[in-house]
Amino acid sequence: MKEEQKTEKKENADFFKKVEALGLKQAQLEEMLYTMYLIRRFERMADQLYAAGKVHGTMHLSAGQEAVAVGLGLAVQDDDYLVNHHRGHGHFIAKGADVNLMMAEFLGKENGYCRGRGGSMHIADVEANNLGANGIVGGGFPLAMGAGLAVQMQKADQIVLGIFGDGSTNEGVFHESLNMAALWKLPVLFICENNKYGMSMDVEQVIAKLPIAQRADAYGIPWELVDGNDVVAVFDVMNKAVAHVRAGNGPYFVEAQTYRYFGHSKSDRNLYRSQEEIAAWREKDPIFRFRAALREANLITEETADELNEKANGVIESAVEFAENSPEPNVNTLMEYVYA
Amino acid sequence: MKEEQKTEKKENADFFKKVEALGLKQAQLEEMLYTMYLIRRFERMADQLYAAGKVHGTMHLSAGQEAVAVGLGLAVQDDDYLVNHHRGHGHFIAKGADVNLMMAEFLGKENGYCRGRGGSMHIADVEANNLGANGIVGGGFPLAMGAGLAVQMQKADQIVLGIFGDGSTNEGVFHESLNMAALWKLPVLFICENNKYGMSMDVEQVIAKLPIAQRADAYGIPWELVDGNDVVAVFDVMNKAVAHVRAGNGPYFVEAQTYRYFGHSKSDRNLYRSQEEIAAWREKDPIFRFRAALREANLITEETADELNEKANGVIESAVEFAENSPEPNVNTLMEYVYA
Amino acid sequence: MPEMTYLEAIRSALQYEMRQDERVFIIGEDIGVYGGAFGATFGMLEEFGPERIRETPISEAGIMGAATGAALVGMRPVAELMFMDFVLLALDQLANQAGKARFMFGGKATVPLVVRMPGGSGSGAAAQHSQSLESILMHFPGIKVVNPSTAYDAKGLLLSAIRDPNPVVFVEHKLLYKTKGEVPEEEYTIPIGLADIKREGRDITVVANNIMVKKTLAVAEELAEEGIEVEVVDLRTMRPLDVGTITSSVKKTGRLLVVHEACQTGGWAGEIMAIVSAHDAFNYLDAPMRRLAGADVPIPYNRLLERAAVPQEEDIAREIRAIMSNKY
Amino acid sequence: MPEMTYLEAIRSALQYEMRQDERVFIIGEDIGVYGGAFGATFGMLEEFGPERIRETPISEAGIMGAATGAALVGMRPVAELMFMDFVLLALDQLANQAGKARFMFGGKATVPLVVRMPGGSGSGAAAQHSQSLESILMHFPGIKVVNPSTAYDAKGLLLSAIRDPNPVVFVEHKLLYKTKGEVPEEEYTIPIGLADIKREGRDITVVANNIMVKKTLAVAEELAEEGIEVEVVDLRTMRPLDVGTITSSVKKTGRLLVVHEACQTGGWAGEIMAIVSAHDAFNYLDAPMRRLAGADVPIPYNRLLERAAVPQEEDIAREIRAIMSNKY
Ligand SMILES: Cc1ncc(C[n+]2csc(CCOP(=O)(O)OP(=O)(O)O)c2C)c(N)n1
Ligand SMILES: Cc1ncc(C[n+]2csc(CCOP(=O)(O)OP(=O)(O)O)c2C)c(N)n1
Ligand SMILES: [Mg+2]
Ligand SMILES: [Mg+2]
Repeated sequence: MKEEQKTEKKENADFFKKVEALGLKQAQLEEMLYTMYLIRRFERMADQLYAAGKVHGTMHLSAGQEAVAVGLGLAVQDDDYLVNHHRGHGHFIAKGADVNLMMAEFLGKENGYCRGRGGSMHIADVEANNLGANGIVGGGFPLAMGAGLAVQMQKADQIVLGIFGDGSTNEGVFHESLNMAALWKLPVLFICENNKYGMSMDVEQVIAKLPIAQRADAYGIPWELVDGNDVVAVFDVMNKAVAHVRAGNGPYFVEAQTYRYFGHSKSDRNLYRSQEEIAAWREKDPIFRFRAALREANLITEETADELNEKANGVIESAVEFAENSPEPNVNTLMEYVYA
Repeated sequence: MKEEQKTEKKENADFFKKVEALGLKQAQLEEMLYTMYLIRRFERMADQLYAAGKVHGTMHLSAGQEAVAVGLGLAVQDDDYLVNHHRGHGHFIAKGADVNLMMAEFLGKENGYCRGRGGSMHIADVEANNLGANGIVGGGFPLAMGAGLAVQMQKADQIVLGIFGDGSTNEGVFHESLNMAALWKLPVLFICENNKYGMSMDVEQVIAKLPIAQRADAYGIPWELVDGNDVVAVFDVMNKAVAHVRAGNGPYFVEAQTYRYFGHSKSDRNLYRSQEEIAAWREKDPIFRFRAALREANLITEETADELNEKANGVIESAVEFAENSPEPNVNTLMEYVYA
Repeated sequence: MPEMTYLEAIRSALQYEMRQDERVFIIGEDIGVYGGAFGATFGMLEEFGPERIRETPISEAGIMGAATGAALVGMRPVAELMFMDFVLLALDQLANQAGKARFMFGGKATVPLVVRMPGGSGSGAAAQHSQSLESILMHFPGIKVVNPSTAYDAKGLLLSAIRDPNPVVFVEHKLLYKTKGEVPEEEYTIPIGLADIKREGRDITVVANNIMVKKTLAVAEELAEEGIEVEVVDLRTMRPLDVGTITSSVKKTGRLLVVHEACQTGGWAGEIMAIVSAHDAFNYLDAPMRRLAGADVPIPYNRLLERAAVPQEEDIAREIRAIMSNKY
Repeated sequence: MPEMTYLEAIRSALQYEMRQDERVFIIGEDIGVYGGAFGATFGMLEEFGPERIRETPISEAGIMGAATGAALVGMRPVAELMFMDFVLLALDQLANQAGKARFMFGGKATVPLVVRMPGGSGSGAAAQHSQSLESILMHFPGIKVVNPSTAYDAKGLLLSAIRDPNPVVFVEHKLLYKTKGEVPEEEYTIPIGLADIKREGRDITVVANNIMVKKTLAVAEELAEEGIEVEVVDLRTMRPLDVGTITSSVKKTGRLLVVHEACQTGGWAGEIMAIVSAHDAFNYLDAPMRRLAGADVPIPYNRLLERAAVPQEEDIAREIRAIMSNKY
């Protein structure tokens, strides 16, 4: 056997063992792959709709980062609270949001999650404990902390998932919120999606000391790094982190290292990073990797994998149809929903 | 020899050696004692003037914390920049401010440092590179950082002294400013005067992980703790810190642990701390300790020490006279000094 | 009816509502043993404990965001900012988050919170502890702004504010804390959005808020002796404004003076004038509308300058006399 | 004279001043290779290097404070906030620190800084990226607020702003960036505090700022055909306001409409009315003063709602016709 083949075999065996140890069933694995496809399809479609002039406004796509959302989504309860940031489509989808209503919101329609008022950057579903995405970088830190305070006072068993990017950790509220969360042992899981850039600024250029997660030390909050392009590793780490938080031990901080493929937003000329860098990350594509691992471990067939991808495709296409056929908000309702 | 006496002898010898090693001359030592008296006298007088109804407004007295101001004052250049916080009388005096003009400002007079517009909480002397005290807790962090940026761009050899309390380190700008200062290696010496309380809140109650100074780690900023009631120790640590910063190595963080005797401000009922605690700290009084150490090491006579105290007393009394004889601002000048 | 200070009335409302609604809690700096910088929560720690009298680090944005997050999850937080000036540290959380969440989320979120803050000058606290910033807070949709001038109004409005399903800014004035008035022990509410005619008069309408109501009432007594009958409209709520009461009063008197302590430029006096201009009250004006406002300076420390920087009784009297005699 | 876009005019001023004054530097997020979210500093990194095109972490309060601290020490920073909405994160540093330092320190400090920020809706960026907040910024003493509507004014005012010894807020509008006009290559300045009559007219004065000037000018052409001659006063500076130009124009036309995109309640239209009321221009009014302002809602994402939330040309035309025909 050639050396390469041996390593591969070993990796496959490892993958199999790991998946087994984590108690992940076949159906779950397929669901994970499917959800990653669904997110990727959503993001690609969003990009196309934008290019086709059907979307007015900005958006922040998470293609390349799907493993974080999906690994997390599987590790949490349906009724855990989610405080999201601007690059949030993936987390919503992974936590079970209806892509029809998301797509309708993306197109600004009346039956979108926010009746077309919020758009891509503010998708929320408060009834489902999805407390919304935020257009203010870092704006979610104190909200997540405050939600955690409420949950603690209510003696509920939910936890709060606070999701944010590398760049956001330079906002002052990061510091204020982590300090309070630690002081009061609030049930908040802080999840840093480090995709290497905050818009165009490389983490090395804006964060005095790396890894970002070590900042949690300053508050005595335990932290962990994880390969954000390895969905099983993400699930594993999130599982432990969630258990820690749910058990009442206070906050936990996970940094998932990943990468986004699309530009930061519509105005991005992509001048701050090289094509080589993007290509290198594409080699580590989370969906491709997971699918390959499942294949090698004989946990899925090519046919099933293709079917999942196709299914995702279909769901997104019908979401677009749903959204396009949805009504625009009535202009006469402009003044509604400002006050309760 | 009794055990106690031995320890004392040993301490005296240590003190002597330390003072020598630091190159502190007799005159400097006397100056240090004198300045500590001067600050103490200023603060006591401020309290008396307030009690006598001669001051309208609030103030924050630093009696008990004199060693930090004086140890720092001796370690810096006259033209280093000072960004102060609300409890700032001591630092100004130690850096050579004119107590007449300070007292006039305290009484709101036209020839006070700020023409009576600023008062106790906003004393500044921009010409002397004293960039002012701040009424916003933490408000000085980014100002100190920005001043450091200017100095660096101007390739000047000054450094910036940013002074602040324990409680202020919970403001978001603390985090933002330390990160930027570290990233850009700015010549800023961060000095945390930890007097155990932020108004009424004990550091243990509001800071998730102690010591405060360890927060500097998160940015890769070197830090050190010092007994803030030991003026020689403060001088020693500040000396090193100043050298580090002035040499272009970037920021440095010193936490001096000390205690304030008076209430936080005029509205303080002192319910959050015990008389025993105050008494215990009075045992460690920085002036008393320094004077005793000088005496034991035969570096000063009782007479000289008393004279310095008397001299300080006299200077403060004449400052009050100066201030009381100073004119009030002309009400017709109300609209002046808003714009340049 | 017992007499209470404005400060006690506030405490009484907080106590009442915390006793009957478990979701209500207070969050802020030094609100426990210290009782808050002005003593509003003094003694409450003992009754309600540290969970519900939640003392925080010095982190105003964090406090505001914590309240907002907790409100989104079903609590009814009452945040305290020690001085109104510090709202500038928390304004993103207040205006961009708390104030906009409901709208951005299509009317599906509710943010029932109160944020109390003392404003105003007169205590010698200088430029960063003396501002009156209600004019800027009332500019943000999604937020209500309440502003009582008496102990009675303070209690009734605070109870309404806590029960309101929206973010409500509750503005107090340092110099009113010790003023006294009759205040029922029991529960009562004053609706948010209703102005109150604190004194009827036929000659001129003075629209004022918080401490300026008190000053204007004193002046009105004095002027009554000269035969000038001043109608004093206490706005009580800055947002939503009570357009009806304002315009009816102006229609009745034909003259308008707006008095506020907030700095003149960009202050809310203009809003009142814009409202009058937009209604037929404008056609009833017998004289140009006037305003008397804080000078366009940061509040000075010196007490003479401080006093000169905001309207005093003699200024109000002078201004009213000028309008009445067409000498402005 | 070459044609330039508004965006290029801004860049041209920045380049000019950085070439001739070493103390000037730019500080903000993504202003280097990216060139800023809207491209204002695009290409400048190459000429001026990373010291003077100082890219920062995402820390708006830190940026504002860094600029203030540097200004106190003799530099002339030009800070960029990526969106005007984010000024709410930096307002303590802007209003409580930069704006008050000089006064608090008895006139002995100087804070020469500029902070640029694009406001306004129309780009589908929704509630937290579309606000027009000049009304609140102009309320703070110690700060100047500038607000150009054309490429020409943008360059001339930005040069003045950088040279001004005070903190100057420089408000841009996203939808103006691509508008073009003739702009001299060479240096010229436009004084801060002077309004500009962009179109003379005898019938009605419209006071407007930034993008509303453009919209009003279009409407004025249309109405001229109906025989209505609109005088368009472009404020250009929001603080200090050019009282003389405003009041003279109202005296001439006898009618006033104020148009702004900022939310109506607490918006600056009231300030203009208060000024007119305080001057004898009030006595020349032939009709009540009116305002047309942004609706009191957060800016919606949906493009129809977004459009409906702020004054459009048809709204301006309708309002002017109503005033002219006494039907309001
Ligand atoms: C307070 C604030 N500052 C700046 C921006 C502009 N902005 C939007 S996203 C972004 C980058 C955020 O980086 P990061 O937190 O790493 O998230 P990512 O976009 O990489 O997912 C910036 C600067 C903003 N929306 N809010
Ligand atoms: C932003 C802000 N929040 C709160 C206050 C009220 N306040 C003034 S001093 C102080 C305590 C500050 O504690 P610390 O930083 O430890 O300084 P110390 O007073 O102990 O010297 C507080 C809460 C303020 N002035 N500014
Ligand atoms: Mg990122
Ligand atoms: Mg302290």
